[in-house]
Amino acid sequence: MTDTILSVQTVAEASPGMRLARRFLGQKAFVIGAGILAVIITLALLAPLIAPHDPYAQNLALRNVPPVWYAKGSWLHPLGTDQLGRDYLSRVLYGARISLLIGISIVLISGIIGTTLGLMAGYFGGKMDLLVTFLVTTRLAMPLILVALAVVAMVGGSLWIVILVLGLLKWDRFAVVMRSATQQVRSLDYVAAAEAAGASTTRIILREVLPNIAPHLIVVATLEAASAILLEAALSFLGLGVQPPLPSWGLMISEAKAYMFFSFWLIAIPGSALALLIFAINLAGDGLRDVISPEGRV
Amino acid sequence: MTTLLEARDLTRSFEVSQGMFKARRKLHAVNGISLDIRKGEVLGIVGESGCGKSTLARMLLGLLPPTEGGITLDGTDIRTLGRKGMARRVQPVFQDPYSSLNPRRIVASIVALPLEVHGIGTAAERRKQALEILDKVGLPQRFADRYPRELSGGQRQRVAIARALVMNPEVVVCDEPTSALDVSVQSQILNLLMDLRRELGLTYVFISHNLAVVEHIATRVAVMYLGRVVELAETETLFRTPRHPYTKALLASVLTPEPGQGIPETGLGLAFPDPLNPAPGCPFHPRCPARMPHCSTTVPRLLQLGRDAVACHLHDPGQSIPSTQ
Amino acid sequence: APALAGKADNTIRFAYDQAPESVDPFFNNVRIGVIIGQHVWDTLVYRDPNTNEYKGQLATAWRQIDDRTIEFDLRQGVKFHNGEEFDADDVVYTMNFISKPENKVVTQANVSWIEKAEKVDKYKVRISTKQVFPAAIEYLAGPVVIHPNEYYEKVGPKGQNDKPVGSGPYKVTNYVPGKSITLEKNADYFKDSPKPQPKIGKMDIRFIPDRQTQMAEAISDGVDFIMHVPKDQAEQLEAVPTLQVVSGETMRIVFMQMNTLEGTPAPALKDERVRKAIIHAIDREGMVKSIVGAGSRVINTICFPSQFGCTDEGATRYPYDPAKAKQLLAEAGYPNGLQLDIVAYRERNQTEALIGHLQAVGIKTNLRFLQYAAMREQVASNKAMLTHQTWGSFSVNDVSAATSNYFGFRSEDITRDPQVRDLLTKGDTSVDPQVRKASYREALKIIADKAYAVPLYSLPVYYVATSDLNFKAYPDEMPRFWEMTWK
Amino acid sequence: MIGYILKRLGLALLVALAVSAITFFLLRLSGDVALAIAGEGAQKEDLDLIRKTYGLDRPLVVQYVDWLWQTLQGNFGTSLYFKTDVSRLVLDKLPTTIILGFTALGFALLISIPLGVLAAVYANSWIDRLALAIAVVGQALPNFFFALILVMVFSITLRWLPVSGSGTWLHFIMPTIALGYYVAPAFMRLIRAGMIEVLSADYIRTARAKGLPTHKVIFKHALRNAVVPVVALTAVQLGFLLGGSVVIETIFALDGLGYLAYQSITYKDFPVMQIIVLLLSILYVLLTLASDIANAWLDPRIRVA
Amino acid sequence: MSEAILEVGGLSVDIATPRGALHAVRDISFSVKSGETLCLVGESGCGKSMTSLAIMDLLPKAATRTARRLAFAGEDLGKASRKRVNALRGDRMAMIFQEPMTALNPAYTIGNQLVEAYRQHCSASEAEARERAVYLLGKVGIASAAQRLGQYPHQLSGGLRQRVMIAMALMCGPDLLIADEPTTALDVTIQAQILRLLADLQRELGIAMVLITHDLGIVARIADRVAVMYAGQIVEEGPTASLFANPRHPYTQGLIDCIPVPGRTVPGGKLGVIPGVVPSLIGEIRGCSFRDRCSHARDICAATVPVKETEDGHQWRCILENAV
Ligand SMILES: Nc1ncnc2c1ncn2[C@@H]1O[C@H](COP(=O)(O)OP(=O)(O)OP(=O)(O)O)[C@@H](O)[C@H]1O
Ligand SMILES: Nc1ncnc2c1ncn2[C@@H]1O[C@H](COP(=O)(O)OP(=O)(O)OP(=O)(O)O)[C@@H](O)[C@H]1O
Ligand SMILES: [Mg+2]
Ligand SMILES: [Mg+2]
Repeated sequence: MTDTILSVQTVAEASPGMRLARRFLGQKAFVIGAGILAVIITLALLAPLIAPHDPYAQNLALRNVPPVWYAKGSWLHPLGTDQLGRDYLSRVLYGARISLLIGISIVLISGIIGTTLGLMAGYFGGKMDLLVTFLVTTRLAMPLILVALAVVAMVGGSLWIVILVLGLLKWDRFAVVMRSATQQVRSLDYVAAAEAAGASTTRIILREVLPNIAPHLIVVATLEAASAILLEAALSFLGLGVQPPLPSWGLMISEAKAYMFFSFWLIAIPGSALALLIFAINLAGDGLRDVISPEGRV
Repeated sequence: MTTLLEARDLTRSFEVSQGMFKARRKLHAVNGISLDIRKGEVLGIVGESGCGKSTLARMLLGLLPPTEGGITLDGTDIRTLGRKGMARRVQPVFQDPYSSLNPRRIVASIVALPLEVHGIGTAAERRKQALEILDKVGLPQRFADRYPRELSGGQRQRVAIARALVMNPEVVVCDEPTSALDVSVQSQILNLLMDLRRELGLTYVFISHNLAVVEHIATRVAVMYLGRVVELAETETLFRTPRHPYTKALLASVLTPEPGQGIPETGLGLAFPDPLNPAPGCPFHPRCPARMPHCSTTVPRLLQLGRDAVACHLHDPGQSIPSTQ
Repeated sequence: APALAGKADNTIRFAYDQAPESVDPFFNNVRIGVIIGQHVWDTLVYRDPNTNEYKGQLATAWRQIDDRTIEFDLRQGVKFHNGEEFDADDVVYTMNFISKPENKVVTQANVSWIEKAEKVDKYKVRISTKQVFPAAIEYLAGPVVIHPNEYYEKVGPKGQNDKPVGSGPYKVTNYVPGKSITLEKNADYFKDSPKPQPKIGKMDIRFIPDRQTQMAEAISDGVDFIMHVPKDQAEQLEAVPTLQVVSGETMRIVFMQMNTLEGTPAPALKDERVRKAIIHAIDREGMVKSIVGAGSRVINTICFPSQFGCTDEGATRYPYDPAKAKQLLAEAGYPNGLQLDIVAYRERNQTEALIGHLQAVGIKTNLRFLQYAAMREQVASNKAMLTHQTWGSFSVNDVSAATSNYFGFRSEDITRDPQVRDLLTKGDTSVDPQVRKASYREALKIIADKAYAVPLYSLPVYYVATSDLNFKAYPDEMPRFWEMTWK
Repeated sequence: MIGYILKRLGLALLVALAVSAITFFLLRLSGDVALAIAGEGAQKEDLDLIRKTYGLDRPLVVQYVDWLWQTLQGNFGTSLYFKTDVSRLVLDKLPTTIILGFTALGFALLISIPLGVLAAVYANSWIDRLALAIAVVGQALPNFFFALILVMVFSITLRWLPVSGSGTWLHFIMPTIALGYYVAPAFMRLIRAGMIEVLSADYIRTARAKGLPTHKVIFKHALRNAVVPVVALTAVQLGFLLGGSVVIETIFALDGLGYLAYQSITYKDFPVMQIIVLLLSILYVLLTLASDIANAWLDPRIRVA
Repeated sequence: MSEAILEVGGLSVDIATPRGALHAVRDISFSVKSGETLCLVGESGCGKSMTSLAIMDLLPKAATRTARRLAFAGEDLGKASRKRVNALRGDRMAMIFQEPMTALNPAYTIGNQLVEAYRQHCSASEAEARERAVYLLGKVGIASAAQRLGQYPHQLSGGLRQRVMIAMALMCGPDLLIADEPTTALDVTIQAQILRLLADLQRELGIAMVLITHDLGIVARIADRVAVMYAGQIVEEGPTASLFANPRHPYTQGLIDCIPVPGRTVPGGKLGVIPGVVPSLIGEIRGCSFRDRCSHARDICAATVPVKETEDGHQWRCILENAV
């Protein structure tokens, strides 16, 4: 608290937004992570413009062409072609869209479920808290991969099924974090002050509590997006995720693993792309967390 | 003076768990308190940490439902007033100026919140009103668009006071409004509170553990110990002729900046008040230098002595016969 | 550790990607089950894989008594692995056991034709069929193995699975469900069996689900024998000096179904032009050449050419012709193409290639890759549009085991042409080979002319083995370890 | 204490019940068991027969109650696919998975505790950055991809380790690494964060003010307190490892529960799936109970004399 | 009077922050003799704790200490090795912290924590150490001390914990005791008890004590000498009686004025105030740091302000000769 009093004059120089920006930019990890992420997102958005070929167009005469840096490679297919003669670069570019779509959609679904549950539990406490805690325990007790695999195996894999199943299963972290964050905020006096000002419960939750736990929400969302993308890749790897010919990176790894002993680049390219994406998201998420709560790099 | 806010047999208990392996226990944070707060007065409430001051304050504000007993405002049960009804007449100022302001709102929006909730005026009007009240509490216009983290503790507390006053309430419940502040800032806030009271005819409930401050600001003082009021008196009377041994000990413990007086001996034992395991009989008896045998068996009642009241066997001859059990 | 095994201690280590649900051949329907079954058990009749000629195995001779009854003379002096002697009781017990539906034999299609068996004397039995069933000998030479009656009666199918006992060239010495099974040479294997006396002492069969793990094991000399290696990988493994790659055609055919039933989710498929467009769109030769691989051939009718009754004589052929396909689609009212679902369950890379070809003529497909059962459910409940199917006929060398399954109004049939059904039924239940052939030919021709399905190609199988091994591939996907030797 | 444990066991039971019900209905609603049992080429009559013999023609709730009743009696049913007792099948595979789970956990702790402590003690130094880099990279590599690379390097190229199987301890090395490295970063971060927090605690200053040598301050006063949340995480992560071994066991054909789970999923072997999920959920709840008790043992504030 | 046990000359503490160096303590000097109690008083954030931590060499990593002289019993702490400092800490110089709730390690019994330092410094056996712990617990007024040794901190009340902290500080018989706001977290009645105990022990054992507080009431009652800190500097220092009777610095005067004192201030009346807020300590600070809150400020206050002194050792840093 001493800090705050003393900083009065110094802070007056910069606007809050500026200072926040400065704090973010001071975070090397965040800058790197967000930078890579921005590049990947741009490439994904621009895929239709920059992809040299139709990612679905196959050419059985030009199968498994190695990337350009191999002796047999050519600039026609800078990253080579896959087992059906499809341009690998184009597929990787389009794959970014799918991975991002998966990450974002799953986080949206699970985030809405988890945040709602967490807010209710944290704000109302008592029986509601018991109920939500029980739900979370139950959810945590269910082996996620197993249940996801089983359901996808039964219903049949497809992009939206995978998103739906994982979205409905992955809300636990949101609920847990939002619950404790809400509990914390709930006990603060400004909530009591809003109550004393006559504000309704809904209003307090939406206007006083939610904005203050939003930073945690964003951090969880980034990290969960990374884990969702990985999870989808694992499902696809086991053949129970997204279906061909969609160029999901997990699926590409799964298809390429057949060639890994002799055409390593086929698995290395989507594998590194995936690792890079996860790396960037985690780095950005970490940085975000450091900016928000510099002490706890959990 | 007319009674504005009245508490009858107010009790509040909490279920608390003490570690995983122990059963949850009942903690009586406030235990059968009856108080009347009269229009225009400043009722000081003092007591040690954990004696239930804040719990009482929250109940008076209608933020916490009592487990037993009730509160009336001008004769109507506050439960029938509803949250909004209460908000127009009773407002809080909390202890910690750091957690009592929403860090994501600018000052003007914090102060205008009650207006917004009650749908008073347009956004522009509300802002204007907020600026006026900010001016009144001594915060210039330029602070209106700042975030709380850009303010000092004293400035924040001014914002909190402005928020409490924007609806023109009758009663302001101040829960240790200065204990988080440095003395130099404390005096600013105390002066401000006194000025506002004079100007607006406010009634204060002023909670503090600092007796010097209470003596300075209050017209009447209630001394609390472990959830009960042990003494209630006009300020002057209380400080001149304290009746309860605990009040005496409290007064003795006040260290005024007078060199050479040394540290007083309070006469209190080493026992410490534990709200979870209150002593049987008079809750203060384990520490009381004047305890008598029946103090450990019989709970003293709050004895009315003229306009004052005290809960101590020393002053209650009618109860001097111990109820043996 | 990988080092100690293989030729040195006369053990062949064989990895397969799927564990059989049960070792008892009647209680599994997977290839590895058939392979284990043929090594641990014997059948009454043996079909020589080289000449396709039937030879006596547990039977020495047989004769048709009437349309529905065959009499077998049984071999004397054969012993099961537990010492139990083989005689007519074993045959009668086995036949009667498997033919009763309440015994829940998994491979119903293989046994449902059996009515009963009767003992004539100790070494003579009669087996009767429910209907006239010309393919009976073929089945008796394949999936219908003979169990030891005393042991089986005692332990039941569960015990037979836990500790399997047969009369075949190998006996089971260790079985961990889902993990591995070890077979050892049966030193007392009867000399006159058409299966030669085994040379390889031990077979260590491990179930490794991941094909890359299998390949890694093969490369690092962790296993000696793997099969069903995809073409591309097999070709790559050829470069490894310690390995040999052998490919062979199998009886498994690959085709696509098109749902033309009432209430089909894809009404467009009811238009013959659309169906023909689909066939024209697919470059079957190209796929065979670059994806499917050596040992595969393009088929024009929905059956495997070596099967009795299978022919493409007179059936319409649809060459690869995307332009024609587009034109047919336009004629049918789909100048801008159309969108269809396709369900599939194996050979995913081939499905992808099919999808690519269809996309090229404007047919967008949405793949639903399912487990076999789920796919069947889609088909049976009239929810499928296109299917990418394969069918191995249980290695039964007769059209009744193939075409009839998909066009005989069974639940797999999503075209349901009564004319075709009647012709197939006639073929299935007639005794005269000429009558049978004629009816099948007629049925196959209608299927082709009306483009009810897309015949694609036969599926080859690639075996990768240590180069020390002498072995030969047969079209029935049956590696015969009893005849293999070390180099 | 006893009361608390009983209460927790009751909760465990409730959770197990909920998990079993959810998975039961989820799985039954998303596919047809009879078809799964029947396999390739089965006809309508076969399906009807199967439905009848397996009782699949009854309402789902009845099937669930029946299943639950049987399970409670210790009758876990027969594997649809392997035709053997589910209990035997699961018991056979359980040790492998438990061993793998613990070795992976041990591996994770072995690398994360020293790294976490170092990173905290030398916070914001290059050691910290390195540890963080290891953590972030570790979490970014999909474990199946990492497992395949391990195979490439150690089995194909170097030929040091067997690719698959569970015969000797050598078989466990790669699966242990592949599985363990993925959870190590979580531990490392937690230990780091815990240590940083604890190192700035007042009682650490007290210890230093007493003139204690640094190693005593770090290992006696700090680590002991920082390790408390790690215990809680251990339970969760062990549960995660057990569940997550599906992928790894499948790749390494390690004959454990995860592989069995994968098989049962591909074969739609409901009885086995149900029991594995149930078992893992019970294990999870018991693990959290155990970790709470361990926590209490470590943290006298909870233990209470 | 005996030798100065602690000499501080020109001590500064700078803390690296993202916004630049924060000058938490700026060139302060004082000394404490055996048996003497010096109180450092000042408002929150003025650098009191940093001063005490700098003496004990317990500063946070981001902070750096510079001093012309920092000597304990004549020994230069600035040049002492880490080992030597460790040997002095807890043995001859001890410290009590503000928060009795968090200053004890929750994971170990108080017995364990009490004997630790003693065994470290005095190479005593466990039994001897325990005996001494029991003796000292008795001394700080804890009954049935032997049983208490087996208890964990959370089982004690705040007052008891602070007593344990005091006993712990006394284990090795220190020459210097630094107490950083030892009673701020306690209730007033308990505060009085603890302060009394400290004062008694200090007198009895003849220890030099540096007591840090923001409460002028405590200062008045316990200190021999007082140093008033403002924004990292000592603005006024002198014998207690003289300083309270005759505060020379406007800040000291302001502080005294803003406390309500029963009898002296009018109930409900106006209290004295110090307008404005404490300046930022980041960046270079020139001249009197109090000048923008001071009613006596003049232009020359922006230049370096001289220290004035009277004969009885009363010093102040102001252009004014006397309090107004
Ligand atoms: N929500 C709660 N749950 C459980 N116990 C509570 C709760 N709120 C207060 N208490 C307990 O009730 C008692 C009285 O608390 P209260 O906050 O009213 O005391 P206080 O007099 O305001 O103390 P302080 O001076 O420390 O603010 C304390 O023992 C406290 O621990
Ligand atoms: N770790 C730190 N990092 C940055 N600044 C710090 C740190 N610790 C203290 N400070 C700053 O150093 C200055 C002096 O702090 P110090 O703790 O000595 O004040 P204090 O007088 O003890 O205050 P209090 O009465 O609040 O304990 C303050 O401005 C504070 O904000
Ligand atoms: Mg309070
Ligand atoms: Mg301090």
